[in-house]
Amino acid sequence: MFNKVLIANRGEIAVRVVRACKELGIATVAVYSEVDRASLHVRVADEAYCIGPAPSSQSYLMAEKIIEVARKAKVDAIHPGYGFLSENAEFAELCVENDIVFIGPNPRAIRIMGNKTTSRVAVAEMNVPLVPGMKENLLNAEHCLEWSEKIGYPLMLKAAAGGGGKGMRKIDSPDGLLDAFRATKSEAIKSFNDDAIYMERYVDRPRHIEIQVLGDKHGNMIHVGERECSIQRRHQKVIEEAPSPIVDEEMRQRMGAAALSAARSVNYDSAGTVEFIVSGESKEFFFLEMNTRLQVEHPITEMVTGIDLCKEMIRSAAGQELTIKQEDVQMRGHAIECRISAEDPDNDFLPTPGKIAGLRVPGGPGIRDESGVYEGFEVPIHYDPLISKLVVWGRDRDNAISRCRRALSEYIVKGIKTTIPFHARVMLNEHFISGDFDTSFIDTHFKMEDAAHKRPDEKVAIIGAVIKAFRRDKENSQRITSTTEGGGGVNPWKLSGRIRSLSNR
Amino acid sequence: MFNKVLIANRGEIAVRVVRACKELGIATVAVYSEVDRASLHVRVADEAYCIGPAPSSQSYLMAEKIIEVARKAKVDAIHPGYGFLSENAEFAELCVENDIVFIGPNPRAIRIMGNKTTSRVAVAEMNVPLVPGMKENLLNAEHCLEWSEKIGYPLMLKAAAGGGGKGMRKIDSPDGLLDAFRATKSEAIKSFNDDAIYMERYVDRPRHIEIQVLGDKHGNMIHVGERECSIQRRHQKVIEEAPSPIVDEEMRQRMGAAALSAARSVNYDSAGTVEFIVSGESKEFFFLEMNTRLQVEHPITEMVTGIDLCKEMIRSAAGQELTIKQEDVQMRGHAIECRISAEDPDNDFLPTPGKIAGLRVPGGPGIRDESGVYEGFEVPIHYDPLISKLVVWGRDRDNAISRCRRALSEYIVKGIKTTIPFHARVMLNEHFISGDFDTSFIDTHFKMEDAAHKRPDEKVAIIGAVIKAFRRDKENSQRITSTTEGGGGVNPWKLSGRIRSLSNR
Amino acid sequence: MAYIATIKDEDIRVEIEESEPGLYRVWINGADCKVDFFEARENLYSLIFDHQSYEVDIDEVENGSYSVMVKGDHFDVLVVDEKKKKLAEKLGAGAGGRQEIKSPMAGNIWKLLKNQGDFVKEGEVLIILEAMKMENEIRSPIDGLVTSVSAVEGAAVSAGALLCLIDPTEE
Amino acid sequence: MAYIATIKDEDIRVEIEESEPGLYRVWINGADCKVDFFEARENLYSLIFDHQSYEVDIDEVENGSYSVMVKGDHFDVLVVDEKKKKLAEKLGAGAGGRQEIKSPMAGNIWKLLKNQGDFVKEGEVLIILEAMKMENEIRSPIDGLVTSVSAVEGAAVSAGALLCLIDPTEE
Repeated sequence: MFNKVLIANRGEIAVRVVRACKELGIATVAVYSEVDRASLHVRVADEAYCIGPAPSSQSYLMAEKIIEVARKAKVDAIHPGYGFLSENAEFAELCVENDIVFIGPNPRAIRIMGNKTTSRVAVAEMNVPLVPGMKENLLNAEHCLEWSEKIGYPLMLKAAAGGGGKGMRKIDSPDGLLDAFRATKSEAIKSFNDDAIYMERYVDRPRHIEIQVLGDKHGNMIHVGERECSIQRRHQKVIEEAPSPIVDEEMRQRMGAAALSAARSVNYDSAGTVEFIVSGESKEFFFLEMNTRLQVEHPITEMVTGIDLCKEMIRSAAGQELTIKQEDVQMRGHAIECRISAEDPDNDFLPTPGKIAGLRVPGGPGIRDESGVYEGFEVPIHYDPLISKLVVWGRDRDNAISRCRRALSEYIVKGIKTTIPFHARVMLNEHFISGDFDTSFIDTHFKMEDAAHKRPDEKVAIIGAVIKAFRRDKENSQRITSTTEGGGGVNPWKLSGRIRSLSNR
Repeated sequence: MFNKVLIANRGEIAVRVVRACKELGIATVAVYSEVDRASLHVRVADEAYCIGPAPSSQSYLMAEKIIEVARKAKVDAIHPGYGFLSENAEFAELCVENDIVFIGPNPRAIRIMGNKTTSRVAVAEMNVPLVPGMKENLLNAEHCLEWSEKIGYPLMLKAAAGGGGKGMRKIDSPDGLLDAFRATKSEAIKSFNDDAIYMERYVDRPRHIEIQVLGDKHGNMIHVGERECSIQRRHQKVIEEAPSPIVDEEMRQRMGAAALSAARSVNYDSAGTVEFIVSGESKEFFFLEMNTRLQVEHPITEMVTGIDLCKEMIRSAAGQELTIKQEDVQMRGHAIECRISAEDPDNDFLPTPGKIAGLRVPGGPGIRDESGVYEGFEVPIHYDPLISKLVVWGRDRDNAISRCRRALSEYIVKGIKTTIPFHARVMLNEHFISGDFDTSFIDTHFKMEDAAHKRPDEKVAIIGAVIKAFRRDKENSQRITSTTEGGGGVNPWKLSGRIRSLSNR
Repeated sequence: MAYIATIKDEDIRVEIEESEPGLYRVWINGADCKVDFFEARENLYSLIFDHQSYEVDIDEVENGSYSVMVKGDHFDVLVVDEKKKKLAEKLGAGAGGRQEIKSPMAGNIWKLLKNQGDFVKEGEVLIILEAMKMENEIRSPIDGLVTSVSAVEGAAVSAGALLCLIDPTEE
Repeated sequence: MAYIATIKDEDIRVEIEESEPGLYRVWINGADCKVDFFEARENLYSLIFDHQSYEVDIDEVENGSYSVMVKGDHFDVLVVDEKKKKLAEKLGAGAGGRQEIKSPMAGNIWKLLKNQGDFVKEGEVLIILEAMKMENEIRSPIDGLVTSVSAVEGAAVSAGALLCLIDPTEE
């Protein structure tokens, strides 16, 4: 096992990895940018090195600088977390060249899975289902008509260079096809500077469901169940759960087998995730991509399976064999993760960097707090707004939801606005509760339903505010009195006037 | 199911019950003594009623007063928590008389199990093993000799009215028997005003292991595994774990069957615990007593079985059938509970009531915080010193211990001293780690071993203190300077002298 | 003492007196209630009234303007001493006029889309602010003329910093 | 600047200077280290030196007397300006003398076992204090004469309150 590990990340995931290392008896080295001196990951690690200015391009993305620290601190391995250098094959190779273990898969796996085209080719060879569509690009209008007959309606036109939900268009019937062909092409060149587009089947009521896999360097590989990640806002996951409300054991095994095939196509040898798009109607599933790292949402799988993915990933990187066999993997109960962000849900999710003036984290049964912040911490403007994850376990989905609601009601972050109230409202939403949703839920259904949501405690809010105003006014008038009494030569009238005007600002 | 429940308790257990009710969609009513207005249980409940002055005899033990509030608030049921009125059969009857459900077993079960003699008679009839010994009291020296031959050495002399570890004496050989007989008798009359004593076999290397049972009003009853509670300080449990390091599946089933027999002897119909004394040598187990309430340490059973005991107890009181069958009960992994008290472990566990100036609760995987306090709360002097419970789950005992160590290292309570450092040291103790201990461990072995424990970070402590002193001195001298500059007519020398003397207090 | 609380443009008259330290009698919408008001920690209060227990998070954002959170719902409440309000109304509200565009958060000025002297429409984007890896558009609240721009492209700004001024125009 | 830090009766000389705000150079036991000292919250510090990161909990109990917690271990450190210490030593330590018995915690006086005028032995119980359902014995630190008792049976006392005075006697 390793003696010392460097964590090339910040925030909650760096804290998560430090905790795993501590429990394994491994010393930890944190790296931090100049604005992150006060960050929690620096405080909990055994060692800490400053690696440069705030912008990540000058700090957390500086591969050479991180390797330099790793050599200086004499670490055995580097854990990249997620984001930053985690899916950078060159960085993984640089580690190897410097005799440092990269805690993640082999660089070839990262490289192949990091590219849409190569990954689709690789998994197709293993007979992993892909969304039916073209492998080449559309040449012209005729080509477009020809393929539309093969694929059928509704269909999707997609920019080859697109991503993150941009450069896509759904076509319902032949009527608008050619206009849409031209419009998508022109959009594509505007957005991605590349007018290549292709055609794919439209997946009805699409859900995003992913399978967690775990491999070692001895050729062992298991899958540890699925995660439902369809609750997204602008193509960003915000709430995840395990298991999925629409996946039964039979489907789980089929998806698991497909995920293992996909992973085997690149000799996968670490923790990773195979993402699928699933039709909410037909329950057909299609390969989307593979993430060659620990995911933000890994804790929900840990909660239901009892497997510590982060520790297993470290053990496997150290050359140990997996300690779990496929037949030992059992899901118990239901887990939900709410991503708590420094964003204002009542103001179009505007980022809210700033100082956390007060913090109360929920407790009690079935609650897991994965936080990267603390009371008094100043959330910096330079990095993503995720400040913590609330992970909840319950005996079944209903119990998990009611517990999540209870936990959110205990959660208090003062000083900055967060997405806690947003999550609380989702947990009360009928569609969410019934499990009947797809990836468009938040941006369409929820928004509408949420606007109608009742706010029964207006009276309490008014009374609270009035009492606070009254107390302030009383305190001010007392301050005037006492100052006057003790103030000696000062003219009380003048003073009173001054203080009043202050309190009226 | 109930619409509204009153919780006749305070502190962490009241918060625990409020949480269970919230998750079940039940409204909650808190009661509080005059000093508990600021208590967490008042803040988290939906309603709150003050029931009297600080001493519990005038508030939390006032059965009539609590019933009055229950009627006024129109609750369906009362949950007593543990302590206070939880094992008071008269209170349970009073509830029934007032058409309020008592969330606990039937009053007869409370009454029989609340008395050493009647409980032993009841369970003996069901063939539950008792420590071999006399059922009557010793008449005289001859009687004593006669019984010593039947029981054999080592044996115990015990005051009939004793309890809590007082009025007991171990005898190793016939030599000292008669002297001990007289001494125990005289001690018994002094301590308990009753000189009745009896003889029992001495259980070698005694461990305290208990079985959790769960019953409903339809005659269903299951056991949900054991808890190891041998880590005690002055006969008070301080650390509990599940499963026990010495109980295997076969023994668990035998103990479980004995516990069910004991519970059946009183038609038990709620959550309860059957305590056994177990010989660390022979692994024989003997009935000690039955606690007819939810225990402090119930969360560790919840962590390993996934069963929410508190919710099940409420459901069963509402007349629902148990939702779990015996064959569905499965233990997964290992859980440890550390009782965090407002006591100073470096000063003979002196109570430390006072204000919690700062609080950071551990987070991350496998951690459960069961707290009754918050930052800014003033721990009152009137109640027991338990402020929270740290509950940790791991895949196996080793993982649970290393995780517990990690969690304790994150746990910070400022303003008052707590037992956190004590727990951290137990988690490093060889005997504890090996599982080789009995109920005398803390008061004998650990004390000795702990005294020798190394404190490697003395240098860090010195440097920290010196920097803090330096910063204070610098700040003081700057204050002098700036006051001087802005101070106008004040003589700087005088001022400097005044501030110096303040900072030297 | 009487206050006017304004919530979602509705004015509500609230009378209040302190009966004991921490205990208040409040008249609102004709009803009379006794409120036990306890500051559990800074700006976080435990309220008990009619034996109902609430945790209420109350921040005074500006003088008299409160941001209140009860059970996950957020309320903006403006509280003004009734006498002062009447006085202010007598003096007249003061014209709407010039708009000060302030930064809603700390961040970096990514792009300045409008310059001094530009006419803008209501809802038109003036400035793009970058924070936490996201671009945030700052729009004009009115039709008007940009009379001054203090924001500088690439510079960091704190929350509340003045970015530019817009004077209303009539087309 | 030089300080004498006293820990478990051992005096250690520590020199310190501030190189930049929050950065200190410290000489201790002949070694020289650079310390990055950051107050993460009141009385809780993050120290980084030689790239080692520590969370250190430091409370100033009385002037110059620090209660320090590092990784679960508790240390009592007395820090005195070297010059002041030398001066104090010159003036003589001042006789041990009269003992002020103070309450180690808040609680209720359960029993007064000694009264004014009683002779007591070192270790003898003077007072039993009740707090949190436990009885706590307060013992005499010396052989001596109880010269005054301010504690009253049944009364509540706060932590640090004077309970009684004991003057040393020579048998």
